[in-house]
Amino acid sequence: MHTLIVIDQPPYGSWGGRESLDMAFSLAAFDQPVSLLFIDAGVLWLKQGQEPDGIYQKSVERNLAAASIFGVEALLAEATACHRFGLTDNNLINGVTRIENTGTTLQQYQHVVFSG
Amino acid sequence: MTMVIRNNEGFLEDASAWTTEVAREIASEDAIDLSENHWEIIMFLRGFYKEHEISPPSNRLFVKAVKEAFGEAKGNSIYLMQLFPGTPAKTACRIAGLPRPTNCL
Amino acid sequence: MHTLHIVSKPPGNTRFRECLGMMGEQDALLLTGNAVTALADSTITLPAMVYALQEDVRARAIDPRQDISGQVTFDDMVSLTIRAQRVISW
Amino acid sequence: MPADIHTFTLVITGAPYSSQAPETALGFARAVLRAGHTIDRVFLYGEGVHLASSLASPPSDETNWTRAWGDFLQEHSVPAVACIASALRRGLVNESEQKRYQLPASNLAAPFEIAGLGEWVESTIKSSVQSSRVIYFHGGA
Repeated sequence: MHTLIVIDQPPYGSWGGRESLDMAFSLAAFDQPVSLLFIDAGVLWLKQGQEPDGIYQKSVERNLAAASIFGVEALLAEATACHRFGLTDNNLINGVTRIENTGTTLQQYQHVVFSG
Repeated sequence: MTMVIRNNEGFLEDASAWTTEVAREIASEDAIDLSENHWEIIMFLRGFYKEHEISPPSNRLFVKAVKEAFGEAKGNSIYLMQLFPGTPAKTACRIAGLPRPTNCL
Repeated sequence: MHTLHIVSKPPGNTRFRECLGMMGEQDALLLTGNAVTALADSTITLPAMVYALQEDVRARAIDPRQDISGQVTFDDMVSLTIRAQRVISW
Repeated sequence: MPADIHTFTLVITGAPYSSQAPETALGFARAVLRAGHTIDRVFLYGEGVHLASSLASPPSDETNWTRAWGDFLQEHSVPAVACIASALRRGLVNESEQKRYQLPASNLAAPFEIAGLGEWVESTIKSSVQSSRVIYFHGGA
């Protein structure tokens, strides 16, 4: 059963997205198929060049780059949200698939989860 | 003996205090004599941490990360268990001077 | 019913809008907690199959709209989660 | 076991007093058992771990959600687990974590326990069976 974990909160302002990532990593640890879907302001997780030193946090951009190593199958992003927040081929991190119809994507997963 | 501050489980309090000498000392407490094979994994883990700002959060993910980097022969729990007895991810992080894993899984 | 979408956030929360936007035609919506305030908000267009948790509606003295499918008890909520092929909490 | 008996795992991610998640979940949990179904586990994640704090002391004429949940869990022998990573960050520890991290006190209310996300993964795997459900109770802000 493939799990889709949805992140709709921008990075750094709350811990919710990181806890979504922990959920994805633990499913992957047990070889359970899992993908991440970024919607709304959550797509800002996927922007290159994050420098969170000044707010004393670790870079979610760097954390996220470990996802494929751990076995997270796909990083999906809502295309309209990417457009809205100015994410293009030039500033999107590697390995992200933009999807046009998130509703259709959502239908394909038996287990759709928000971390909070 | 180099004086570095460690927590009650032997992890460095200050990651920048890590040297290869410190690594040897920590390893010797677990009766591990660091070989080339150990150093390969230790330096890999340190590189992984630098790149991703996290250690693999569980043993299983530690094995996966090593497998991704070095292939099946080294990316398996038996090999890593032999090098780093106990809980390999924890033992290896301790020797590599990385933070104590959160026991997340 | 294909999917039961359980929403606990008020209509002003982006999560509420996302849920409505992604619902399929065979899906049902269950409003709980602050989400029941959507019933009192005349600017919100709700889908065909809407349920609201009775306790939360009563607590907030909300007059149910004519177009709503029904108020449900916790017992009904359990049945809904079983009838649905899957459940998504927003 | 009859075919129409379902097993539920409840995941609570909203904290008491800052959300209604623990109360909605408790109402749901009671209804699950009333209908003859079972609850294999309650999992507290993120802000939800605050429900397991033994130090919450609301005025006597308000519901103490930690106690209400504790009584329910004990009466029906339902195990409840707070995610260790969420709990440690938010200052919620049992005696063994108190010792490990050399903290001045522990504050995990009985009968809650602390464990890893592996417990949630296990419930997730089980829920691929038709008669099993994982239901999430999020905050409502």
